[in-house]
Amino acid sequence: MALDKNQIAQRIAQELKHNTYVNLGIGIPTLVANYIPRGIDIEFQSENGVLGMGPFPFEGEEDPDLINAGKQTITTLSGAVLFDSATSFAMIRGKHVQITVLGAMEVSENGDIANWKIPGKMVKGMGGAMDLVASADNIIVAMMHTNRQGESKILKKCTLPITGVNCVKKVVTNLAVLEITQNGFKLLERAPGVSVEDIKNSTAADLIIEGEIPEMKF
Amino acid sequence: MALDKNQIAQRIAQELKHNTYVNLGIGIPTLVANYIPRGIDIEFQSENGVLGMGPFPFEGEEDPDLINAGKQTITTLSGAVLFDSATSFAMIRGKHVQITVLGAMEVSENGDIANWKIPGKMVKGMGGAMDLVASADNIIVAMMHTNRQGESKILKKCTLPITGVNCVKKVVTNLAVLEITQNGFKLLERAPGVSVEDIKNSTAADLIIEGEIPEMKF
Amino acid sequence: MINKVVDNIEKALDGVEGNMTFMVGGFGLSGIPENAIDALSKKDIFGLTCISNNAGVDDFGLGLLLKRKQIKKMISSYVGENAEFERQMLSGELEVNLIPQGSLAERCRAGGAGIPAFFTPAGYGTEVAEGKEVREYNGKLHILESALTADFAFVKAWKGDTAGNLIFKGTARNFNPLMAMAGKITVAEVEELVEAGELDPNQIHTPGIFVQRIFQGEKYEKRIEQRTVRTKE
Amino acid sequence: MINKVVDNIEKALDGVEGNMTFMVGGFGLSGIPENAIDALSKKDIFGLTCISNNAGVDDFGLGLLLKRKQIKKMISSYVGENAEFERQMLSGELEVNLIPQGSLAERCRAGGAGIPAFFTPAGYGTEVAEGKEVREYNGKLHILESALTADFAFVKAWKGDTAGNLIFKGTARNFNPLMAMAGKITVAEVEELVEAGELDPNQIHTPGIFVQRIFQGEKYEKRIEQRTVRTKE
Repeated sequence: MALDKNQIAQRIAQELKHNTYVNLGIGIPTLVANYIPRGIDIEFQSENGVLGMGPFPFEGEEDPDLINAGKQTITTLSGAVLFDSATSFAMIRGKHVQITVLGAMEVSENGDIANWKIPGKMVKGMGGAMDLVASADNIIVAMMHTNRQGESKILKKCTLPITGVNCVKKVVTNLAVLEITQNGFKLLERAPGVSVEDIKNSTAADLIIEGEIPEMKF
Repeated sequence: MALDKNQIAQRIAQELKHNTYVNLGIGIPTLVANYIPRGIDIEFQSENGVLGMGPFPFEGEEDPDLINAGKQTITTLSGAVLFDSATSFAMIRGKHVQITVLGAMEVSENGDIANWKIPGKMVKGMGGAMDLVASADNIIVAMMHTNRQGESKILKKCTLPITGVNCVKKVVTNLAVLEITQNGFKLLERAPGVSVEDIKNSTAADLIIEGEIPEMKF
Repeated sequence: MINKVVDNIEKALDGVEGNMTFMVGGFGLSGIPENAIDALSKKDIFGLTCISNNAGVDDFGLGLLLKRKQIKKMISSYVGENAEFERQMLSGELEVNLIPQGSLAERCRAGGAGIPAFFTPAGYGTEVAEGKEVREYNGKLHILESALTADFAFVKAWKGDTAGNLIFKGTARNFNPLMAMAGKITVAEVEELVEAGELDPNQIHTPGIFVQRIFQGEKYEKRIEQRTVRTKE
Repeated sequence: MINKVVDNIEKALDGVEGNMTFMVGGFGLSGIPENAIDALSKKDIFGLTCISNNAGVDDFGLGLLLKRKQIKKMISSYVGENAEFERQMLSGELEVNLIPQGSLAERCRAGGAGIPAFFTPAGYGTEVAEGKEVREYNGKLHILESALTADFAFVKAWKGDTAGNLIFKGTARNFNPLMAMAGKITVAEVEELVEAGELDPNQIHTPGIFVQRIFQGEKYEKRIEQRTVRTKE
């Protein structure tokens, strides 16, 4: 069965290593914070100027001066620190933030990502996404495998204006875990109960499939 | 009679306008702070990271964590602020510091200055001088008119490695106040009792002399 | 000490004119100069270029200026959450220059720091890079971005003193310190204005040298855009 | 929270080797990482490249490493006040790269901030500009300067917490926050180490993300180079 958004987040949480700084994008990526395994120390950065982000505040304790990049009210944990936007992107551009998890509208087999613009329809702006994808060595995309029209978001080449080139390392969708290799998308894992054939049918790009493809473990 | 170092500083103090930020170099420039007229609000910046510098501390109150760019112990005044070296030079390069007063070994008629190196003999480094002279719109040099060998430091062209080009606006020496114009050094004022002829004799560069040259007033 | 205090909002805005370029601090609605924006939205000045990470919402923040069509051009990184903005942009009434958020921040800092241009990897290979110089460093392609400055920068801090020194709170800091550096005239509004000497000189975020005018804002609504909470178990 | 505390100076210096590039914070003798320098001066590592605004004095600060000829190359802005330094430089034993102080600061920040190069007016027309690209901006000539990074950055703060967050005091801040950003491994020593959560998150100068190791220094001499005082009337 295909994963729901929370399960995608849960699977991505397994990718996060002990003692790393992580930036989570808006949407599914935000949910990743709920699934960090015990014993794994992670600090979450939000590009509007906070490191050491904690959970949402209790009702009545919201502080308008304390939000994340999705403009949601947040809290901070022990050891947190606040800073301006230039310092924030110094952390990002300078590769001090080691992992970025973000959503996408399209990902191509050479690791290009598109997630900021649909010409003539939707232009919200790239926000910090272009800086993030141009910087971190480890960029993981969290998204549904297909769009609302049922079309594959895993493509040979992006059709929308791109956010960054050759940057995505891994994609976790409701159907599969894919790694981006020099030769294109390599299928690493299947969602429980989803067959390789199902994944192939939902994927516009070619898939490298070597040996038995295991199911994701939770 | 030629001015002493304190009088040079005193004359330069007259150049400082109300509500300006000023960087004073090592040596004679440091003395300028002692002669700010009443009613003129000036804030002194030191490029190692302080704005709102005050007088030297009273004996026993020296703080090793509070020094100026000459490594001298200092104090701070009300409204002072401390910052890192990048922020300090952002102030300087960004022209927020409006006036720079510094010493020189040579000044040329096109406003070049040399004050950081004597090849083969002395190399202490430029410190912040190259940033300062490349930045402020108003650069005033405080120096003796001649060197220890009696040679003019006011030249057609610098002989020593330069610190900056086309940057000096005014020179105040023990003999004269000179402005640097498009056509070279213009004599503005004489030290009390020093004749135009005396100044000409001590100056290697040509001087533009228009009309009666007044004595400096203190 | 150089005193930066202006008596009222009118004096704070003295000299603003149509067709000027303004920087406006804040991220979303957090840390925006509410009082300056409100006063600007009541002035008959038009043709403005606004540099601001966001464009407010329909009825708050820069949305107030957009509604009156005072803004000719927006230079921003993210402009969702504003239907009127989207309408003006898609209809071509409003010129929009979208740039990556980190580049926006760095370009403002550069403008204030006398750095006319710098290389960044952000945006390489995208629309953002069109017409920009590309150069390889450390095996990676970078584009050359230029500094931004403004006729006026409007920023908002938590506390400030009469010398113009500013302290920000939480993530309301965001672009404010950088835009403060880059304004030819920087107007800072604060929730609490204190005498020079009352703030710890080690703990100031924006040195007063970057601020030309300071005043205490009359009131702050501090609207929350996305109220998200958890419930106590 | 990611814990950055190391138990002792030996663990703090783990991995340092000859021929590495070190950044060393401080201006003059103010804010220098005294404990790290002392320990490095006792190690048999040679051929070092040191990036530091100054070179210490004959018997303190980086002067200790110079005396043992551990340093092959200095990248600095001002190196007066050190006779042994001058001797080694003039005799050609020591390679010296002198750069303007503001460019040094900005190049360290750039190295930490992923900005590989930037334009600055400082040094145009001088020896410093030799071989560097020149470009005109706003009617003024600028030179292209590149980022600096280091294998290790040694910095010194007043207070720090277990998450690596640092607060500096007075002008002892200077280059420390910038070098902290630019070290592949940044080792911070502090006068007082506290638990994470004890420092106000709004008042931290160097976020812990820039610091890989932190320890409380055993003792600080904090030598004054130019004791200048006035007398009470």
